[in-house]
Amino acid sequence: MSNNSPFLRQPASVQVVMLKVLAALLPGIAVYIHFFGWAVVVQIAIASVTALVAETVMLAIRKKALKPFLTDGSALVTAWLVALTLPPIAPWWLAVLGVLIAIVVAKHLYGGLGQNPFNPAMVAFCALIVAYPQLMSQWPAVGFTDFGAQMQAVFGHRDLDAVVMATPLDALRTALHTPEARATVSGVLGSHATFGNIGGRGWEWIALGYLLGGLWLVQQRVITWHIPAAFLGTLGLASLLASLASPDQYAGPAFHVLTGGAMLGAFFIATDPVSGSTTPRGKLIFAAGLALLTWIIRVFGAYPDGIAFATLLMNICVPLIDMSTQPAVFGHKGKQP
Amino acid sequence: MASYLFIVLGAVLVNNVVFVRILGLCPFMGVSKKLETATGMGAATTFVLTMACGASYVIDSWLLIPNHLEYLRTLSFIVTIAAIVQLTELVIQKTSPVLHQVLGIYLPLITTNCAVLGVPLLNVGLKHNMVESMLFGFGSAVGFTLALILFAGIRERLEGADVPVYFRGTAIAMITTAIMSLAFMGFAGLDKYK
Amino acid sequence: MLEALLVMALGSVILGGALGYASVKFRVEGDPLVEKIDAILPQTQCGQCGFPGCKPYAEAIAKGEADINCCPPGGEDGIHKLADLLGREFKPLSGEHGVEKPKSTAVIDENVCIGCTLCIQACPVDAIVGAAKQMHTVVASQCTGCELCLAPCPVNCIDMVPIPETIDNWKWKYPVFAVQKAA
Amino acid sequence: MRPLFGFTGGVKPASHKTESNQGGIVVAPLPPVLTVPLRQNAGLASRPLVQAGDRVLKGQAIAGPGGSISVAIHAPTSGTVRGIETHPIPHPSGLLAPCVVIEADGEDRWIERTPVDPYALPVEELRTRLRDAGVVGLGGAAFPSFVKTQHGPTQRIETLILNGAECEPFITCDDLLMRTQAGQILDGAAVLAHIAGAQRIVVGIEDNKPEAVAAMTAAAQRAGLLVEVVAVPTRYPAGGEKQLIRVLTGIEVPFGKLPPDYGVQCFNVATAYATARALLHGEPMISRLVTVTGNVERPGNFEVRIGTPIADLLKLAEPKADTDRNLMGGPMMGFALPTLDAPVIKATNCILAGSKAMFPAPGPEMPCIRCGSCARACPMDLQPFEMYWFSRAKILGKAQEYHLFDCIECGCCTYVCPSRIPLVDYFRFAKSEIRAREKENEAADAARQRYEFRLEREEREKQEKAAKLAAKAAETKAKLAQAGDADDKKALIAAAVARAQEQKAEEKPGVE
Repeated sequence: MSNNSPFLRQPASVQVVMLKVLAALLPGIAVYIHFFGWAVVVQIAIASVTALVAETVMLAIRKKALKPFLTDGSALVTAWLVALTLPPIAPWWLAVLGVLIAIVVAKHLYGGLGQNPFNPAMVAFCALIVAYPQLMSQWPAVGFTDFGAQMQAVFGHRDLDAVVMATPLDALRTALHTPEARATVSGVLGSHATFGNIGGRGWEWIALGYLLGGLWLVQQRVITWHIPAAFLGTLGLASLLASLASPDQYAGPAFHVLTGGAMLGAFFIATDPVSGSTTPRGKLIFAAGLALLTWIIRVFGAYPDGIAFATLLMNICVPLIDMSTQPAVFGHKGKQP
Repeated sequence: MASYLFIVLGAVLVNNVVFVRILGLCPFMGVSKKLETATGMGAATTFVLTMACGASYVIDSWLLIPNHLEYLRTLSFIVTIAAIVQLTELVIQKTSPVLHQVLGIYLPLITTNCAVLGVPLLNVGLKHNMVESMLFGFGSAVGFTLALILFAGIRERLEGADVPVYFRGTAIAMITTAIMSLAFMGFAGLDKYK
Repeated sequence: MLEALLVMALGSVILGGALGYASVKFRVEGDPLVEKIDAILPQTQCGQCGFPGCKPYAEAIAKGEADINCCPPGGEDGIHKLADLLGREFKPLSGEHGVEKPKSTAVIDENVCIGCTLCIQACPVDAIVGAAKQMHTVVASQCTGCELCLAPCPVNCIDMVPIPETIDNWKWKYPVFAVQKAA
Repeated sequence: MRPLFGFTGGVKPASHKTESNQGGIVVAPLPPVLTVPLRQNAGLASRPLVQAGDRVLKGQAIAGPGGSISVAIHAPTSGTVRGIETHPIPHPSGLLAPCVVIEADGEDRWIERTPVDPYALPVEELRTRLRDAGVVGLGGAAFPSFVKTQHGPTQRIETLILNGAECEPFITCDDLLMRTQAGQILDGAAVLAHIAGAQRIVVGIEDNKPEAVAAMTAAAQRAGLLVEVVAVPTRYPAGGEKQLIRVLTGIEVPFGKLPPDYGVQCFNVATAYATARALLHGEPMISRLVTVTGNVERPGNFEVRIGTPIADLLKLAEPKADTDRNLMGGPMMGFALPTLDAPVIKATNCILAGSKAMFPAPGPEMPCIRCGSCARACPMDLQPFEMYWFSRAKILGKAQEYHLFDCIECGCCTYVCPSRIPLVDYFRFAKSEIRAREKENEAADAARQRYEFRLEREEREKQEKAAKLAAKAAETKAKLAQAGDADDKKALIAAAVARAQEQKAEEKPGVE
């Protein structure tokens, strides 16, 4: 403890910040469970336990104090984000591997909390989807909540082909990328029994759950409005313009904003202050770039969702963005009365 | 016109020399500690690589192919590139001595930067014409510069990070490169989309 | 085969010509880098690096003849700065040139001094005043602490005294990183 | 009504003013021994004028200005000078510094006081009097006031701002002074405005001091002065010079510039009061108002002589048993006193007793998560977390690029940090390290010049010597050739003598 001024401190802590983030995730998780069953909770549990074990081991190896870091909640936030981006019926070791990559490689090798230039959960997601594209895109059908069957998929070897299907984003991309299919957006999204027209039936409710939690975080001043607003705005604008130009080829803003990881990304992933931009203007640029890349990768790329890659790509740009968007310092703003 | 754009964009992002083709790692690791030097190195490489691609195309299609001397390709490319690098070095030494000192061993290293030899050879393989060759060279070099500058930005910040002792310096730089490479895989498929 | 030789020869001649022209056109005189290195060196002129003064050491570094870790008065800090300027890796101070010591100034014991002027001749920055057969004094503000005056003194009347901490040169200390200790 | 401009950032800690501003001003008793440090003002230390054994009268100068930015220091009472001794002074380092120690004779006899009519004297004369009366800024920095009334050819002082904001929690000495001495403060301010050539006086007072605002407004109306008394919103650090100027005028004075560059100058209310005492009453600055508060039974404001041991002052307020530290200044910018042996100096505005309960130890310091709370709280619009990142890693150049030196060390960033990082500590460390290095660089430059000069001189001497020898040799040769055999020997001997003399002369070193 320092014996220098200031001697007064506001009661605030990293722990409170992290716990608020976890709490804000709950509404989205609840809806997620409603549509995809309790396997979601199992995945979160696997990830959380792995994260805490990995964090403990790494802290011990690095000879850091255990208590303040284990209780700060940052490892849990990472674990939950990894778990929420995995398919609920992914095998257990996928979650374990993902969390290990996130905690050990993306976080602790860079010095632990606060030092990682890349979002750990997104590093994990990208590594997994590159290594196990098949497993990472096996989502159960919306409404398939048979816990026993899910657990067999997670812990056993039961093939769930019968109930597995692509996410709306994935289905749309695959159809549109196959010229022979002559698919149209309305054809794919409208014809499919389980998909609604907004974000894919079920998905839009999960997105609204995350939106609710996210808005609470803004209200609690844990995050600022800049990143979610710029992200959702840019994503909406890009998809709107494209869908206006060619409604058959490009899905509209409602679909893009409410499907996949868009809402989770806007409020919980892109707003990670450690790996994201920190200046007000930088946040806007960061989020806008993130949204644009997400849309490009979703529409033209080879992967089902673009959030994770876009996040890493923008993480790479953060030092330069921050450097070039430093706010003017008191007295250096140019105009004086 | 659009196809030219695709060549450049493809070379910059989708098939980034450093992150996807894994070429030119030596200067990438060596000259990325400071933003300023990274920019300088990038500029020098861009110049050399664009020139090298043009010159290689000329030599290949006007000298080697008509005379059925394709087996001299690698040799003659190396000679050409070496000369261009030497020229660049002389110019930089005159115009920016500090940059010259900083780039030090790396400037001659552009000669052996596998990217600078690799890209002209890729050009031959891809059957690019003169304009395409130079655009491809330029795009690859811009991709290299981009990689270098972004990497330097991260490294400048990492300098203040509490990285575990055994991972300081090159080790963490390698890991960072890996993650950046992972991120660039997100661009996969973009160049095939027509 | 002949064609191949011709092609390569032609290429060499053209490129060689271009290089020759450029080397004349872009000839560089002098080396501004030496100035930049010299500006980092502490200017004690102590010669611990093995060169007669800071400038010669700077020249040697610029030419690549000397390493950047041979200057004990400059300390780790100086090496960091040199490494930064030259884009080289930092390396710890090489032991053979001496160790980093607290900043000191020379003080002449005026009761013992015999006024031989040897130290005056040794001082590289003329920081010692006095005349023959009269006792000498070190001008503390100008003394660089190079210790070059110690050896020539026939009566060993010069001591290196560390500069004491006063209100004027007191510095705020680096805050202790409390988290390292078990909390 | 003057439009207010506000400033970004800032924090609102609990003000704790009522503890100490309820009672009146208590005059502290005369201690038997007073220790008056020779360094009390920003700039250069004062030069002592007395020796051990000298008898001095109250208000007699015991030290004169030690340079252009320095003021005189006066005996706080009559008595005998015990000597100039090194003694602890109130400084975060806890180092000793030279002080004039006076043993009071108890008579407390004034030197002859000469009040002046400031409007009848030339301005230069007033400045000199201000300097010789030892008037320095009483807000905390103790910068010589007479210097602040001057301005360079490209500068001007139109508006004189009187700082009565007193934004630090706990401190109420300015509040009390404004309530009780509003008239004197405004008289002093008018004199300062006259010296500085200012046309307007604006008084800024935080709106949590309604009594002070009322007293000052009433006094301004009574005196018929062109003074605007403005209540500014209460938000720390509204009383920072730069912040108050911004709030009242909208002008931002950047680092490296001074208020007169923008037509304003800022004085503390207590400084204005001291000016009035010095010029209108002929009383040099020998005492000041000090708030003693915090973990004490009887908090309040005391009129204390400079040189009074802080321990004596603290006793008047009866510190509680669990007091574990004593601060000089407020809880945001003050520092822990290494020892209570140190005396009250001109910069002492508050002695704040603290306990574990009052200032609980913050939780363990965690790594920065770049949440940006500090940037939002920073009244200077800095990015403290970036400055911290590089200061912590001792990459000082980078820290400086993020405007480290614009930091006013107000402590807002540390106050809000959820990772409980002592950010200001890192900034203070980085600043003093950079300053030390700059000094070293200057010394190195000087050494280089002297070394080069020496090399040049040695070279020149060598050449001169060679030239002389050559000339001698030529001369001798010529003589030999001319004189023939007869004078040969003579010439040779003469030449040898000359050479010997030459060498003798050569042996004499270059004398400084």
